[in-house]
Amino acid sequence: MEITQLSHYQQAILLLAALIALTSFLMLGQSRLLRLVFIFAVQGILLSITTALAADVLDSPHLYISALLTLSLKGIFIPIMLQRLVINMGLHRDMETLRNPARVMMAGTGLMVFSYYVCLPIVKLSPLITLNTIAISMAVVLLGMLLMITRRQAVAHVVGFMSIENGLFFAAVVSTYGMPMVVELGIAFDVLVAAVLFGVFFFHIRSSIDSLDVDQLNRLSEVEK
Amino acid sequence: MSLFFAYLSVVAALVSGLAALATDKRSELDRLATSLLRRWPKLHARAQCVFSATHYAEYHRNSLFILLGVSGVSAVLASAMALFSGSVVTDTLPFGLPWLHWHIRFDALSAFFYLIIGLVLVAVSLFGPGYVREFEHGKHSLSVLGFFTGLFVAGMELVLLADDAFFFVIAWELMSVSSYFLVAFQHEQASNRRAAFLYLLMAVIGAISIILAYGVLAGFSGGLTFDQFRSVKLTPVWASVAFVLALIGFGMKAGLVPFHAWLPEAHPAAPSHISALMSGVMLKVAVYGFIRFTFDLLDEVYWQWGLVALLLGTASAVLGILYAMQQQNLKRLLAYSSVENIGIIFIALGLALIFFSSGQARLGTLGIIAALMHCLNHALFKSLLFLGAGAILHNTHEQSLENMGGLIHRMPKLSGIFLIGCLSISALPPFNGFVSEWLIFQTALQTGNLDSGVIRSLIPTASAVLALTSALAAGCFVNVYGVAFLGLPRSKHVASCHEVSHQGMLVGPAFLAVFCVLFGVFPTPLIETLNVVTGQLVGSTLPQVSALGWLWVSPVAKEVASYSPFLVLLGILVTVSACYQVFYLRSGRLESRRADTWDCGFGGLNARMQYTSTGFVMPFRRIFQPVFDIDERIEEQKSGPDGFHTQRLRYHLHVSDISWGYVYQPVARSVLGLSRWVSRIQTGNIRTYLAYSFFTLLILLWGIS
Amino acid sequence: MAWLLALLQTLLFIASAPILAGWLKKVKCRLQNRRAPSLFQPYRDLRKLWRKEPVVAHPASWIFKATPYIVLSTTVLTASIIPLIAVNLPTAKVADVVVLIGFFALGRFFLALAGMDIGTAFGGMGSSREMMVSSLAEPAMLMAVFTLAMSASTTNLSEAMKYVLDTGLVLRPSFVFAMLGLMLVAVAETGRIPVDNPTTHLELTMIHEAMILEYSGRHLGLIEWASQIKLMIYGVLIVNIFFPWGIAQDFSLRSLGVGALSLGLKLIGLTVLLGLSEVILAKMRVFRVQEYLSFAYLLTLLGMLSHIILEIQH
Amino acid sequence: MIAAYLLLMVPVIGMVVLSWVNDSHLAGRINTRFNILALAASLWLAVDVLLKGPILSNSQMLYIDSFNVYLIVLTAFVGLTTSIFSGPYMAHEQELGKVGKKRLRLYYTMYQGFMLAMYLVLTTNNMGVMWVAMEGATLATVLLVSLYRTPESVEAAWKYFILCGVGIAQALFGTVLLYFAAEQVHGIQDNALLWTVLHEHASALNPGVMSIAFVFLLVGYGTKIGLVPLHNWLPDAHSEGPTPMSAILSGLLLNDALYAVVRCKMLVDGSLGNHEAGNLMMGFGMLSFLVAVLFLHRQTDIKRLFSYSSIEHMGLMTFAFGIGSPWATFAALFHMTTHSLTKSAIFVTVGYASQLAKTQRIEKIRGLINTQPAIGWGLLIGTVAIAGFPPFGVFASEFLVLIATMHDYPWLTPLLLLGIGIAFAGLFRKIQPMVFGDIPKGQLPIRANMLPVMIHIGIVLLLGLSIPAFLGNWFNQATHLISGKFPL
Repeated sequence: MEITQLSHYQQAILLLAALIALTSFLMLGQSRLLRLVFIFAVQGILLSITTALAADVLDSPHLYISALLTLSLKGIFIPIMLQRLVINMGLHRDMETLRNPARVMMAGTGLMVFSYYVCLPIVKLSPLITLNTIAISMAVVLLGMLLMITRRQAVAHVVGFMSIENGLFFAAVVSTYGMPMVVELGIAFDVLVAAVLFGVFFFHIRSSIDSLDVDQLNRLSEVEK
Repeated sequence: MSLFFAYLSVVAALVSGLAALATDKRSELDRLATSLLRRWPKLHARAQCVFSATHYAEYHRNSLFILLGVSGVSAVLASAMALFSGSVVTDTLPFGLPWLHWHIRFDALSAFFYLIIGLVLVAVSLFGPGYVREFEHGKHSLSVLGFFTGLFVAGMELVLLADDAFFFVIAWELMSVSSYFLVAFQHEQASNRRAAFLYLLMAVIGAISIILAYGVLAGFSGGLTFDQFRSVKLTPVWASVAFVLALIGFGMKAGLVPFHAWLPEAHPAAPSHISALMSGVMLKVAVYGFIRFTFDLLDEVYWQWGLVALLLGTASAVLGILYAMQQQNLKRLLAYSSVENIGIIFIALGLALIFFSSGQARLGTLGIIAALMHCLNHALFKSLLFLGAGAILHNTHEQSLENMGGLIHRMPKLSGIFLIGCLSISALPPFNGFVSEWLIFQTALQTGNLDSGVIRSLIPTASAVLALTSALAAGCFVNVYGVAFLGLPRSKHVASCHEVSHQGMLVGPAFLAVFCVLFGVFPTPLIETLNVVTGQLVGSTLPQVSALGWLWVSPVAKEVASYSPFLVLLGILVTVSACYQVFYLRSGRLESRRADTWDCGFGGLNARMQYTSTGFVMPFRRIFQPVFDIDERIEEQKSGPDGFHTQRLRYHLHVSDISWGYVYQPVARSVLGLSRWVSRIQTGNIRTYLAYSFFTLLILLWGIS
Repeated sequence: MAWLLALLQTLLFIASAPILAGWLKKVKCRLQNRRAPSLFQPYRDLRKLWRKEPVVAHPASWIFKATPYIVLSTTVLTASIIPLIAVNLPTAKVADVVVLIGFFALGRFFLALAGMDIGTAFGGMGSSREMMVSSLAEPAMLMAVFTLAMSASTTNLSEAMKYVLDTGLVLRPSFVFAMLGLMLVAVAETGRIPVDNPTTHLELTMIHEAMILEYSGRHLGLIEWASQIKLMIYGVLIVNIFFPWGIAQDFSLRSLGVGALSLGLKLIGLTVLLGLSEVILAKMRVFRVQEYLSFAYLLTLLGMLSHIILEIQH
Repeated sequence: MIAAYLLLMVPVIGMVVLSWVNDSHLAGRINTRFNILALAASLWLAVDVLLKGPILSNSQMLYIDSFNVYLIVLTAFVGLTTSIFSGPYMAHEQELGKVGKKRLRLYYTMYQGFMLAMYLVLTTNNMGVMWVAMEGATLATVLLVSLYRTPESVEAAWKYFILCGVGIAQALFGTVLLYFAAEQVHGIQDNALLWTVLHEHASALNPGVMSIAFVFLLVGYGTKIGLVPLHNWLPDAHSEGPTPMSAILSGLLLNDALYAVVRCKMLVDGSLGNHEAGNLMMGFGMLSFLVAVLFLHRQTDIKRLFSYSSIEHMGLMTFAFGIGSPWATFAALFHMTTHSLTKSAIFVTVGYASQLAKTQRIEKIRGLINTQPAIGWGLLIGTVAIAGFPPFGVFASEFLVLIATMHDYPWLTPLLLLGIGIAFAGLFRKIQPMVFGDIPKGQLPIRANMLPVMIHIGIVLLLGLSIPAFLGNWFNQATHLISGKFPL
């Protein structure tokens, strides 16, 4: 069923899905931590908007609560906490020189194509156009992992982890019109606790190896010395 | 009824094990006894003296070995009843998996091996108390030794009773684990620890291949009990796979050549009475497992199997005795000679397999009977020799032949018994070793009836090697007896030692020696009982055995071959007494005069001028040189300005087993190399770990779409 | 009656053994153009030794004193088993050829122990070398027995001889090889020249003599007698198995006489052959005995293979 | 059904109470009391299931059947015995100054939090709640790994957190796809995530979606089980955290992750019909078994050695569940019980051994039997049990796995033969010098409560000899549930 026959709301959802995919792409290319956190905040806000839109399209009331939850949690609270952390850790000035941004970008596009290829059988399942947003959500998840693999900064890892959570939440909202309420709350609670723990860990890592560079964490290796 | 005694022997062994745990619990037992027996004053006093500090150790030690003795006696009774009645008793115990309880089966074959366990156990229980006193004030508590001995004996007996794969392997590995703890009993020496580790490693690999062999049968029969295995028909390919796995599994435990390296390490490490049990009985339980698998569970045998068993047996026999000769440590020598005797047993089994596969049922039965008889004989004289070695170790604290000598004057009774052991193991006529070896030769001599020319030419060569082995065995044990017991003592300890004080340490080996002579002189009754075993196992017997009366043995037929050990013994005794009469009594009773030995006039003969055991076996080392891994060097320490005169000459000789170089080290190196290569994936960098999980996901997704 | 005849035959056997030794001595001296002692000199030596007082070394144990009796009795028992002049005697059923090898092994075992009992280098060296020679000789001997057993399908000596008698004069390559092999083994086992020199007392060369160096008096007499009987046993074995013609099949006086006569002639011929070989050959170095005996084994192996390949119809 | 709710409430109250208790000795005892209550509740629940068969709570949130009832009792029991061990152990650690009072409080609260997560995973019927509980378990233990604040423990905790976080995220994506596939089926609209409902309509679920979902779930929960390509966090987390934590981590968490994967496999098998899910699990299982076995030879730290042994055993269990034949499934269920009992007992003895020798390095721990026979013999018997020697239970399951593999996939058996042999060699080569030999100077026996070890080894010995009737038919029913046939 072509995009043209869709109602405006569904078209809006597709647009927002594309925007979310764009934000995870942008995150791949960022070298400054502060901007990375900012883009993550934008992604959170976009996600909450899509949840709100989906709520009134499918008129399921509990989606409004989860939209609000996502906005407050992933849109505002976590980005601010990360920002304050980066600033008082003094990391906002140093620039992480990405080794080969071009290759990472190409890998990102390859991932996008791959996840679409994988989700093909799902999409053909039913005429619902919104289904191919599942491919987008899988792409966001895989891009989040790629971000964690390519960056050396611990904060970047946290942001990558959170963007994976966003991708999952997006998939839940889009494909199944929201998980049951109990599960929503549970996931939100877990993400919150994870964020708090990340903060705690930054101080521990800082005190143990006085830098947040992940590659220096390799005392526990068994390779033949 | 026979099953009752079988259970009694297992329970007695377990109780002796548990009783051993009470070695250092004297005070609690004392309090318990006094409180319980308050009302009967007589018993009360008795308990007082039993649990008193001085006597407790003695009573406790004796009670352990009395329980083992009870287990041995009831084992002998059980086997006697089962063999004479020829009945098969089956039962199930409420242990094991919910749908597969432990199945028990006590038939003639298990009964025969029960007889072996029983006899050796009685001897060990007589020998034990005297020998174990030495360990009391040692570092290792007696409770560990007693507990695991009880478990070890119970494990062996349960293996013989098992009638389903699950219970068999449980009992099998119970036997291996408990003997591991016994080998590692004196674990302060690093060599004992290494021996124990190698022993358990080989036991594990052996057990797994046995499980897989049963797995093949279970795969096709759907169940795990031996009755289901017996009814299943296997294709030749699968039957051969099962046979090879069983040969590897049981061969590894029995000590066939490629897998024998653990045996000479483990047996000397264990206390002597345990090495007697291990060498005499545990190896036979492995042979029992092999016989049960090939002749009972597999319905059809092929001649290729027989050939493999024959070749492995011959290799084990000749290599075993060649390595035995090169050992200085007495217990290592006896362990290697066990490898030789196991080789001989597998030669007999190989012949039996070949004859069965070509339809000669009677000759096959002769082969099995020869193998079973050699199992019994070897159990008897090998335990006798190990107990003898233990007695020597107990009195002189010497294990190496280089420091022994002249023991015949200081320990006359023990040397007499040891001599009977040496004579039987060298397969000399009136003794039991000769009868089983003679039967094996008779089986080999019947190759005329086979059709394929190749086997007909291979079997004589194998039996020629067997003849070489028995001659080498005679040479080896002349060396052992000559160096250890005869001539002049080579060290202070040996010179000052005295006869074995504890009576039990003489009665035990003497008990075995009596049986060695008894089965040597009257083998026919034994072969008749073996007929019962083969009748149940393969359905055919040897009718002609006592054709010439019960004094004679004529395995195949009256005119083919016959041998009457009793008449041979009678002939020797008559001639000896005749010579004694004629040359001593009639010719003036000339007493022999004692004088100095002939020393070519130089004078001053001392112990160092005697032939040591290394010297004695030097010709064999030079002749069979490629078989050994010899490291022979002469270190010369020069002195003086330009190194003219030599300060000191040191001759260094070390003969080691080639199987270490060709079999064991390569395997160990490859495993360590592989693990070093694999450990590269644990790099320690979190981003590589994330990459692993990322690519696993991608590959799987790509795989399923 | 048969048992009495068997006893008589044994007595005849052990009585005539010294004569054979004497005859061998005479042949060797004649070949080396020396004056030979009389045929009955061995008897005089034995009687002298039997009456002398044995001297025993201090460290010697009861084994040293018991060994002469055991060695002699095993040898006498072996002699009683081998059909000398008549076949199917009752004693023949008591043991077969393999048991025969066992008897030799028993005698040798005790002799080697006695050698080591004194605790001097000679005894140890003699026992060690004796054991080496015997362990290399036994496979060859057994292979010869095998060849015999495969064709006669029995290991009982009298049955084998009856089989060879019944089948008449048949030229079997396997029997030829077996006989040659058995001859070489016989020389090694009885300690004759190429392998060991019975007359020498040179420390480094003697094998059999080294073990009985310490013996004296009646012990030495018994052992000398036993070795003479052993020499005759090997002679009789070779002669009666491969050329049994003339041996008595029933117990009539005439056939026994013919049997004794034919045996005497054959033994004389064989002893001449042995004397000739001893004069020609010199004693080999100890570690050359290994090639000698493996050659003997090769011969008997060829015998067995030729039996399988040539003599059996497939 | 009250027992189930009680079971869940006890840890919650425990967490609240323990967060207020300051004195560490008292906290230890209270922790043990709570675990005793939890064990009582689980036994009561077990009796209910024994009498009335599978129980589905009226709000369909909790579902207890023959598969998870014995796991619940096992979790409660191991939790109790480990808490008995952890009381004196942590007090001793506090005396050594390695842990402060505040962190002990955190330790005990998180202990109860972890137990709550475990019970929730086992009892819940809703796949989403199961995911949340699994994530909760990770969060609870991450702080415990870095309790000692050494650089290594912080690094181990960080890796544990990130790797498991990413893994669990993939599992969530799998659950979402599961939910999506369930929604397609018109029959189930509102309660699409309930396992019982999904199990009934398994054949109606779309195979394409289900296979993708299973891949995500297997990789997600596989990270928690420690299957090889995803196992890297496990050795670090086990060796750096406090010993009681590694005992319950390897005893319970791995079991529950495998439980979750098997629940998903049942659904996928229903919908796909072919053996694809089984093949995947067999592949992962065999790979982790062989690789972990090779790692054993190179370990220098005693706790890392036993964590690799856990990976090896989990690999064997995944392989057995992958085969799917009744024998293999029965073996895997039985192996879960015996492995967690033996492994937690071993970790307890290892904890005491490392305290005795004041180090975790293998070459520095010597002569345990001579110094303190209880610890020495405990460690030796434990290693003999975990290496799979008969009188102990682990042997029975390894035996059945070998027989089942020979029955269905004979060409795999040489690999198993090699693996078990190398595993035994690696384990014993390290343990034997530690246990035997003379006492190094200055090594004094310590106050050690070996009761938990004796109970565990005793139970494993009893299980090895004869499996009690009620447990036997639970296993049979669970095997029937999973593989469709009874193991006769």
